[in-house]
Amino acid sequence: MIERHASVVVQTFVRVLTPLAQLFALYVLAFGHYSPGGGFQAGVILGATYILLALAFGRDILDRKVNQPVCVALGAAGVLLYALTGVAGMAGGGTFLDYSRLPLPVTPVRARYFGILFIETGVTLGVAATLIILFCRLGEQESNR
Amino acid sequence: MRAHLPILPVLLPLVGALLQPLVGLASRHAAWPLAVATAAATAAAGIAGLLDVLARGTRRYSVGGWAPPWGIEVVLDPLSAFTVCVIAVVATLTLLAGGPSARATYEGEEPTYYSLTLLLVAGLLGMVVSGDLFNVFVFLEVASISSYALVASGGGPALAAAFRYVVLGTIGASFYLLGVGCLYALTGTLNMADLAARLPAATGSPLFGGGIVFMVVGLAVKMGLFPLHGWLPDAYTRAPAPVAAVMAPVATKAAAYVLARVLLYVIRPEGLPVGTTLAWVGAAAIVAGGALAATQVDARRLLAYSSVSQMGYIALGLGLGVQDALVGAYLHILAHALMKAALFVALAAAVLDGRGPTLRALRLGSRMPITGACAVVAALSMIGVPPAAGFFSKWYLLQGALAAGQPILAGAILGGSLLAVVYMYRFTEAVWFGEPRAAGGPPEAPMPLLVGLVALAVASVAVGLGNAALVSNVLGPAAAGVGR
Amino acid sequence: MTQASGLPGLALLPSALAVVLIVLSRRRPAVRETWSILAAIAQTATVAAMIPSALSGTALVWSPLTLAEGVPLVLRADALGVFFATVASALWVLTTVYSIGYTRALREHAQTRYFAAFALSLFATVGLALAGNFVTFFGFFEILTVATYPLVIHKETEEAARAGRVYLAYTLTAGAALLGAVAWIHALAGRTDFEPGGILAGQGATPAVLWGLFILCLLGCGVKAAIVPLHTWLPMAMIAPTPVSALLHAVAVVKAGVFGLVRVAGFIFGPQLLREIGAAEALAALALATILLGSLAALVQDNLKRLLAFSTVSQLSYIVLGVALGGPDAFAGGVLHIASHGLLKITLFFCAGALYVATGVERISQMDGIGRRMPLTMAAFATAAFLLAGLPPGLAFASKWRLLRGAVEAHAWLAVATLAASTVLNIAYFAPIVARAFRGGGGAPMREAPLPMLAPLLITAAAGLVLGVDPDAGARLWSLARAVAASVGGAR
Amino acid sequence: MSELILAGLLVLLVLLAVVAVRAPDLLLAVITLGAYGFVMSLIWAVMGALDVAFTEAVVGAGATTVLFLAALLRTSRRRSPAASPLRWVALAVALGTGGAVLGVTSGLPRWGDPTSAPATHVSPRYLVRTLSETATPNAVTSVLADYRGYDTLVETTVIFTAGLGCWLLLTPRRR
Amino acid sequence: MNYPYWVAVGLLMLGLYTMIAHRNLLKKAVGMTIFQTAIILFFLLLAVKRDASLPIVSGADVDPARFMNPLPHALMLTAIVVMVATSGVALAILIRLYARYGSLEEDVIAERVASDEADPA
Repeated sequence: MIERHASVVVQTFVRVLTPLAQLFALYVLAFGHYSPGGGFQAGVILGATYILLALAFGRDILDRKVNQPVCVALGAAGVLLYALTGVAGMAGGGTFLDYSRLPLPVTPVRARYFGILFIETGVTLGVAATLIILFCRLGEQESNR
Repeated sequence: MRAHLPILPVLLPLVGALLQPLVGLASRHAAWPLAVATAAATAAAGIAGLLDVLARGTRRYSVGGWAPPWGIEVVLDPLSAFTVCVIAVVATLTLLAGGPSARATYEGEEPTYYSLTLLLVAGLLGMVVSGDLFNVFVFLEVASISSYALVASGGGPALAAAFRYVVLGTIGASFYLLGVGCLYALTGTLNMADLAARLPAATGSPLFGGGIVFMVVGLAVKMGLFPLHGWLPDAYTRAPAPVAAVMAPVATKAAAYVLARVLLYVIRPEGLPVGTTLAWVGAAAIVAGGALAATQVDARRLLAYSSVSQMGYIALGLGLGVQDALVGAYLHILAHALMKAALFVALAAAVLDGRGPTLRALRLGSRMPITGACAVVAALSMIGVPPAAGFFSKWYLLQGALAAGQPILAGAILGGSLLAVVYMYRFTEAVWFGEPRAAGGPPEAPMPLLVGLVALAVASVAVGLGNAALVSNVLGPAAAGVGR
Repeated sequence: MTQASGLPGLALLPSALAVVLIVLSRRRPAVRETWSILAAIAQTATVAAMIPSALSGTALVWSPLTLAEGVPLVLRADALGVFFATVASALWVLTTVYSIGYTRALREHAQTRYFAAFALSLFATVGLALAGNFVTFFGFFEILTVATYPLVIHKETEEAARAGRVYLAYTLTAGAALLGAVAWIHALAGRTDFEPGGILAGQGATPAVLWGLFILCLLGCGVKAAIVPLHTWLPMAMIAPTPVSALLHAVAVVKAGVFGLVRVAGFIFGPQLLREIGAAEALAALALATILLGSLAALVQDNLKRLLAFSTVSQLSYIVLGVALGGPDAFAGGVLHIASHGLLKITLFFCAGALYVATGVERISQMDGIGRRMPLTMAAFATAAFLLAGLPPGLAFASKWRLLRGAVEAHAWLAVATLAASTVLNIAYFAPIVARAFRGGGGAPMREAPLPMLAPLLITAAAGLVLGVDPDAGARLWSLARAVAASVGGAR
Repeated sequence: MSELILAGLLVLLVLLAVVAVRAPDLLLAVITLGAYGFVMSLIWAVMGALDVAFTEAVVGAGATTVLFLAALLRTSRRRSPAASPLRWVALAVALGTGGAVLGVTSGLPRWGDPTSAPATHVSPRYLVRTLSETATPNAVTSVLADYRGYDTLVETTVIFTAGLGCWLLLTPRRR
Repeated sequence: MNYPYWVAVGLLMLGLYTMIAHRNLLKKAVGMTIFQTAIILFFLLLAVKRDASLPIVSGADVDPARFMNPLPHALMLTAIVVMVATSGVALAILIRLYARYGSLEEDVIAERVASDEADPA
């Protein structure tokens, strides 16, 4: 549906913008503790960068860059990371998702800080992968039935 | 592990569902065994949880180590533990039995399919064990979204049904959320126990009435309670056979459970005619659903409308709210799950055998005697012939209705089983004396399907014979003390 | 008094086992039929073993499990239960032998389903005979309904399917009504035990409620008991194979309905209460109407089995009448008539089946001179017919005579008149058949039905005579019947 | 001041919503919907819900719009003008619900009341203790990721479920 | 002064009406989004405290009254995600409906479905 965009300006712009946006996503993820934002928003931005690519270079670039089954698996892995962080809390003798019991060499409160970081990472991964999948599937040109 | 029994019924299917795509990368054939194993483990955890609760009393589990009401707590008491067992066990059997037809339907996509079904199960179980109103909403959405997709995966007409399901389902969920919002605005808490403690002081406010009404309406949509059942018949009729077999028995039960939990254990709407209304709506559902089912020519639609009728029994019992009626409603959650699962699995067998959903084309009996026999057992349970489970749930409901001085509602219960006679008779007659089937194909349904089906049929008789133990140990205590 | 014992449970075991064994040995007919016969004999023996205790007034009780909270499953071998169980299972032995001859002669299809359903029906019949409370009774009552359905539609023709539909529609609707009654009784009295003299008296239920209950029970049992106007399913069900009509529609099913009415009248309401609310009179009136209408309808039938069906309709109401009158004699007579009608009517059905198998004759108009070709069968037919009409020294005479005395004691002159009239009508519809059978048709070669069919019908006919002379011979049926009446204490 | 801005934005919001619903051209409708989401996020920002505003901006205004556009490009922009027979029912339902909610809102605490139940019962702990208990200054993050981390796990699951669902629906299946 | 709630109610009604009354499925989806955002708005309005600031605290002894209520914010973050997820699935279904039946109009699809069920492809 999205044709390869002619303008070179746009393409170079996107080429520059994409890594920056991805960097910004990491920032949003990491600083969710202090400022608004967090894993979810970061994931959306990360996913959006791919959408940008597709807008600029045509969506077949996704087919080249993205292995969709793996992408689905990555999404699952993201959520799994979240869940397993919780299980790790159980292993540490706490209840499910009790980050203070994470087997980390830090104080419980600090451990919670890191726990949040872990799960936010999981969220980012899950959301980004899911968005990419969504876009790949929704963007599919010919409908096969 | 004992300490974590309350959370396991949610955790296991969730992790299992997430593993599916990863394992799927390696092998597609692992999906079904993995799914069945996951469900079985969940069922085992659920049963262990029930036994633990019976032995040591209610278990409250604060997720994340945060005490309620600040954190979210997961509660395993006789009622929730029982419902967990119902959903997990029936899901295990239907996943096992549905395997062959799932392979036929989702050639190559099994990991995705089983991931979604396990997410559905996780969502339902999460609703059941949760002790937090908003948390219930989120799990409700997991269950709903996976069911939307599963129904839609039937393609063609199923898509239209699924879209309707999405629209109505969203309305239902949003109404529930709105109700939660009202109660939150009134009390500032979302934890059920805390809410139950703080509400009595605030029953005067319009937020109280509003909260109840919105929640009840939302949940009524989700449990397919007449006249808000609009999404159900098309969804169950057009969903792929394996999906219907997994969904139909349990999907509406979790919503019914939440309704019971909220109305009877959390808000106790004294002074408001909620219970009475619910009981009469239930009676209407019994009759209307039964009458509609009696006129269907499509076997799946017939079963779908019978679900509308049977959910009416549960609503009736919850509405009456007296001990026996509640016991009847809870027992009917189990009885109906078992028999409806058996019937939809039998239909799946027919579809596998290339025989149509219309009653005329259904004939299984001569070709698949065991499948046919199991279908008959389930049908008898649906009608309420002793000693099948379906009889005893109706028996308790009758006792409840009479004890509550509602002979008319008792009449509705009996009328409902008369209608069940009509539609289940048409179904059974079709199973045994439909027009002769086309030759060729397997002589009997595939082994896994048979195993699951027989287990379901046997269970619906065994539960009937053993109901006294169940009632005196689990359901009675669960119902005690909440009766109005 | 009662005494705990596993015997009542044991009485159910043979038929239950038989169902399984028959299905398992479906490939080998001989084995399959052996199981049937063995089960029937074992069941009869077990039931007979309980007669002495029942006579001595101690009921053996077996209560293995709780059905629902506050509702135990109770099997209780009291006089009435043993009486009915004896009749049913003893006749099952003969019917099984007869069935084997019948099904083989006609090469019936689906014989496994046939024999399995048959065994299940007997399981249910004995079960409801020995049921110690109304819930248990209801359970077996419904099982009986379901188990007999495959037999009704056995032919799998469109007509059979229609008959089956009507049959289920009637009986399951009745089942719902009965369930309502049972649940209501349990809600009222907190229990549903069958107790001589009833449990409803003094529960503070208003007459209106009692009437409501009574009507529900009447609907519930009246359908199987084929009380006019609830009888229409019975003639239609005659589409079933003759042995089925013989045992089930002459003994098991319809008697289960009547038996239920006896239980309701004598052990739930109690004759006292029934009279107080005036339900007894209503029941009696209904019974009288049924007796007359049944006989009149029988007069105009040409199909032999339909005639027998209508005669059944009328004869059943003798029993109902006895219960309604409620005096000791009437009650005992009514109960005894369960046996006499069962024994004689089954003989008549056996004969009808024998005629059909040997000559394909189903209609009376085809029976000219058939007596020459099948003298034994027709002799048995004649005997049974006239004994059933009530001519001495037959078993039916014994029971009807007590009924008559009961009616006289109760000054129920209308009943007396009706009994007399119906005897005349009975003769009026049986005599022509017999006359036809032995008129003309000379020279035809004698060709009886196969022995497995001939023997049972001769035995039952003979038994009808013997028991007529001494109703207390063998199974001591008369003493049992009297014990029942005494325990119920039909006061006047 | 912010009071006025808020009022203005709310008015704008309603206008956009009406346009999105009424627009005969679906493309216009979808784009207006995006604008609606954006204004909504501004409103929430003004109301001090910056996290939600942020999310609504990237998701509500961003992702949703992209999804809608993608869908639109694969379907059709046109819609038949004919009115639905259900519209009176719909009107009744909408009015009924609206009336009910309005009636209920009369019981709400005065808007912005710092002494209302929600403001005083459970939530204060999150603000007071978030630093000491989770070393996370942003109370929203600590509630989202820790105090109610269970919800967020499920929320992520929801997104994944939706992705999986679309995958199942839109992947050509060879039968 | 509760007027913001009235806006929420208005949007709720508008969305609900659209979901039921409009025959075009995409419009239904639009209505659905508006309907859900209205409820989210309702919740967030509950979080507001007069003259309070963002719920990002610093240092000790925090006075809750000076910060917005973070709980509804967290809840509604979840709700927004749920909303998007629902629209995503709805749109996927819608796309396949169009691919199969060549229309987004409810009634058109309905009759084509009917003919479909008469003789399943």
